[in-house]
Amino acid sequence: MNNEKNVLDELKGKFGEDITETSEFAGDLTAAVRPSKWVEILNFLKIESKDKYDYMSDLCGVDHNDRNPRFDVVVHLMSTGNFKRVRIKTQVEEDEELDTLSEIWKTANWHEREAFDLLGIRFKDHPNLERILLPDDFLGHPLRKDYPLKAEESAKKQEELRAALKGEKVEADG
Amino acid sequence: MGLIENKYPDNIITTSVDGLVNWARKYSLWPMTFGLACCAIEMMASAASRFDIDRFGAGVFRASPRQSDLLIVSGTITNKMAPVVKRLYDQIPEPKWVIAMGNCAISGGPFDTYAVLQGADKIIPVDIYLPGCAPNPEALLHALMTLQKKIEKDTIKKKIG
Amino acid sequence: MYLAIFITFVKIFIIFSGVMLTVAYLSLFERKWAGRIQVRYGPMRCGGLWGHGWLQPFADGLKLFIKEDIIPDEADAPLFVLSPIIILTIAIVTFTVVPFAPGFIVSDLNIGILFILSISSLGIYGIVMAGWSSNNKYSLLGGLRSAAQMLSYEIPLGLAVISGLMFAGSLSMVDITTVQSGSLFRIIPEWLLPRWIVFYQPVAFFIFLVCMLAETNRLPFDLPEAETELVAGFHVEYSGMKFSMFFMAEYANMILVSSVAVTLFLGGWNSPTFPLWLLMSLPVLLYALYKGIWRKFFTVVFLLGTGILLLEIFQDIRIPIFWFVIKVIIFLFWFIWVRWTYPRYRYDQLMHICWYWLLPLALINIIVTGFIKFLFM
Amino acid sequence: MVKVRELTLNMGPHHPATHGVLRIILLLNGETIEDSKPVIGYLHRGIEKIAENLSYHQFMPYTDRLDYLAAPSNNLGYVLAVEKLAGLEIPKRAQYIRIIITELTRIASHLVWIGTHALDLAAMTVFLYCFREREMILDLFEMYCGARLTTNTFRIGGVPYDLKDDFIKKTLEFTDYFPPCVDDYEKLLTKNRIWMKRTKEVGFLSREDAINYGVSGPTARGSGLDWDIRRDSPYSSYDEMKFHVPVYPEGDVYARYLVRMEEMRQANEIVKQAIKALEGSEGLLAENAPKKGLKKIKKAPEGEVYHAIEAPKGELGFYIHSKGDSNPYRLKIRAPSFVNLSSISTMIKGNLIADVVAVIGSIDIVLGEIDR
Repeated sequence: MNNEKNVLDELKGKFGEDITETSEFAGDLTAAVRPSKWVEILNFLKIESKDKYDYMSDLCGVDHNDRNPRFDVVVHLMSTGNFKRVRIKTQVEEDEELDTLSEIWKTANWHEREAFDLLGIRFKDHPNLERILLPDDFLGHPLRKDYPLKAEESAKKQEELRAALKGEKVEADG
Repeated sequence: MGLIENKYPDNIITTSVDGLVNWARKYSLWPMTFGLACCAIEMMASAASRFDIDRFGAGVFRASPRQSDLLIVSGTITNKMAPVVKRLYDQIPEPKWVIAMGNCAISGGPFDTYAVLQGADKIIPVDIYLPGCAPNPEALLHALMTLQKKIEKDTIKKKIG
Repeated sequence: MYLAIFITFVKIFIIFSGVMLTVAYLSLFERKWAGRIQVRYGPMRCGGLWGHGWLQPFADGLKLFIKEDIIPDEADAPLFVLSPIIILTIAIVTFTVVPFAPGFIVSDLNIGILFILSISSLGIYGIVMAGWSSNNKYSLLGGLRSAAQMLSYEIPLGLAVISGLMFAGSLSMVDITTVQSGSLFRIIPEWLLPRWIVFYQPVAFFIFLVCMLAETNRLPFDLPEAETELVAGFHVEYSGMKFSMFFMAEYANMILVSSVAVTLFLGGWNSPTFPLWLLMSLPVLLYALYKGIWRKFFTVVFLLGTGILLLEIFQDIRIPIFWFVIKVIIFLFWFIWVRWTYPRYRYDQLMHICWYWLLPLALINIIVTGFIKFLFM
Repeated sequence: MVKVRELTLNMGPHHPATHGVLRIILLLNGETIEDSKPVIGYLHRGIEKIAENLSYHQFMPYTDRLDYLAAPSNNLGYVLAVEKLAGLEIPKRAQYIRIIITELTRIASHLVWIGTHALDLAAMTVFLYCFREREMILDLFEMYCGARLTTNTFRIGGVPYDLKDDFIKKTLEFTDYFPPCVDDYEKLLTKNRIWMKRTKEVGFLSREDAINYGVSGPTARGSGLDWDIRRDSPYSSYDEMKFHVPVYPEGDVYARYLVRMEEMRQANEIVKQAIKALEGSEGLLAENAPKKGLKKIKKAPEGEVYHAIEAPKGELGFYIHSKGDSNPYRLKIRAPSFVNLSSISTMIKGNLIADVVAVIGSIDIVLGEIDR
């Protein structure tokens, strides 16, 4: 276990203040980082860190609608050398953009598109940030906590959103 | 409509032709190679050796909708997929039949969510509803036989109105 | 004069209905045999509970006949309608010069084989027209593929035919058959091998077999249709009757090329004049050796015994049409067997086989044949 | 003047070779692929949103419908993640039962894969042979839990039923019967010249690209990435099993084919070992679970876990963010097919249309888990 702690310690030693929180739960290591250092820290983990976390398992967003900043972006990394895993997360505000990871890992491309599609988290300099799972004419982001689950309610919500969008357009034209 | 439907009045010839026409249609239901979700696997299994849907003359899976008679809606139709299913149905030449296979195709099944169409009958007419999640191949064969019975009652005579 | 015309009409009628019936039952046979290969039954219910689906082709045919006939809005309607007609007509017209039995041929043209080659190559127009006029990208790709494929494979096919003809010495289909009844070759005694061209031209026969598959668009060369790539290829937009015409043309073509192969290489209507059982029992023996004699001993004895018995009986049958049909059926069976066994070639590989292997092989074969003929005959 | 322009070809969502409702837009030059763009989401059913609204136990059946070819594997991935969150120790016997069922699933899933892959390359008969053997495995599942396809096999904290003697007997029969069947498929395909021509040096993916794209499972092992979660970070007593992880460095369709063929054999061996280990082991449910029925997790502890297993398609991970309620606050499914599919544009670039179907077949996608 001591040995495994090294990643978090390594990060703390290297980035200090930018690592806002580290924790260990059920064997999973987690480090929360500042969004401004997002790409830099992950790049460090991939190339320079001792374990070389070169495999990105997963990226996803979590919506905390009662909190500001609203979103968590969570990345799971693995090392193909010794198969250790680490979780890095950061917080993004609703109208804020997070730097894209698709330059570092090509797999991040689709994961980020999914996070954008379902949660509305936007990524800066993403090559192709458009809806991936839902139809293009879908409005809103269904995985947000304020979006309803059921089909009927969702249809109503869609109509509301469409009306709102139309209203905005009319206003803009007028 | 097919080539000969709705053209002739009700008389002794149409009634006897009915029998022949329905017999041909009943034994030559060519399904479309169209898998949507989980049920598609059971559809494939029903074409395989243990169940062998070909015994009932329905084993010629055609990839092109133009050459098929039977649309087996095998799985969840999402809102994104719905226009495609509708279009495929429209492309099948008359007469055509639809089996809604599985709960998802009947009513959305367990997926009452923002992305799922609540039943195939919202967009296309359905002849046979086959419940199950996923229905066994035996159930699909039963649905096919039920459809064959339904076809037996069809007629080509001119419909009133 | 009138009698001759009448007889010709009767012949045409018999051959036409015979071919059509064979086409219908070939489709059923294909489904049943595919089922056999795939450990299932195939059609069982159509035509009574114990009928093994014997009415299936008629149900399919009638259904397709009365199905709605769609001409897509975007399609080029005249060409769209014309192309299935062309393909089916060509497939059937070519049977004019096929000699089923002595005297049983619609017209014994003195350029019979040339007639077949030239008419059947018109079929490409039908497929290309179908692909183009459908106004669908998949059918266009299918049409382009078939144009390239069939044109390319016609060359080795033609060369293989030529090397066969070098032995036959005539272009007439009837002459080719009669030559093989033993008037020409005197190299190998008749009791050892029948004087069929296949034994003198095995390479040409092999090339012909491969080209047969390619010309009829059957697996492993079914690229113009390629169900899993191009959905249904050139006939993707065709429905109802027009589709059934493509379907029938495919099977009619299979019968045609089989007939040509039989006439050209396997002695046509001639019955085998040698102890055929010797040849036939060879594969059985090899099978026994391969599997271990003792395990399969009784099966082998049984197979061998039945084979010898049947062939001894059949060898005395001197009815030409019988032998012709038997040989054609063997070919058709082979067609189906190959189809349900092999994967499909890729387009560039298909071309590669044709231009890099078959064509040089066919050319070399012609040269060698020429030398042999010059030296020994 | 002749104008040359590329042809845009739309493959899917209805296409016989896209294994469901995948759509790929191809930019063609002749038949060569210049560029491609996969479009997914035609089966997006909102499973992750459903999970947020259901309790941990209620969500179990939905995991069946992710990768519907290997439902027990999804069950296992999910229960392991929840157990990790709740801190449950699973009894040995339950762990062995889980291994038996999931390894049988791996065989069943690979059988469907080889069948449809061969079908895409028009070798139809292999498909029917594979389904014949698959039916035997489905019979075993039916014997165990009553369902063929959507099995809902495991429970949080253990397994619901013990294995009957009949089941063990039938399974042992199957493990003896199966290896010759694999030899049969290999006889039809492995040395078949057409098969080799169609699959060798097609759909190349280098080891670097495989890591960069996050490719996992047999697809990654076909690119020379020597990584199997069962061996490298074992779960559910896999560390007691002895098996060989096949790795081929070629990175083409043929290599992936060989990997999966060998994996079927190895899975068969694991089933045998697990049945042997089953003797004398005890316990079906976790100790703190009541005897009748399973312990309801009224409240899971607060925290977040990620647990990955080696599903037949690759790394199947469940990320659960819990706020201490009876249902997960956020559940993210890391679907192997989703990630593997994202590498397809690289694999098919410069190849022909016919290769697209070979490549799609070789990465073994299931749209249910791609779109979730």
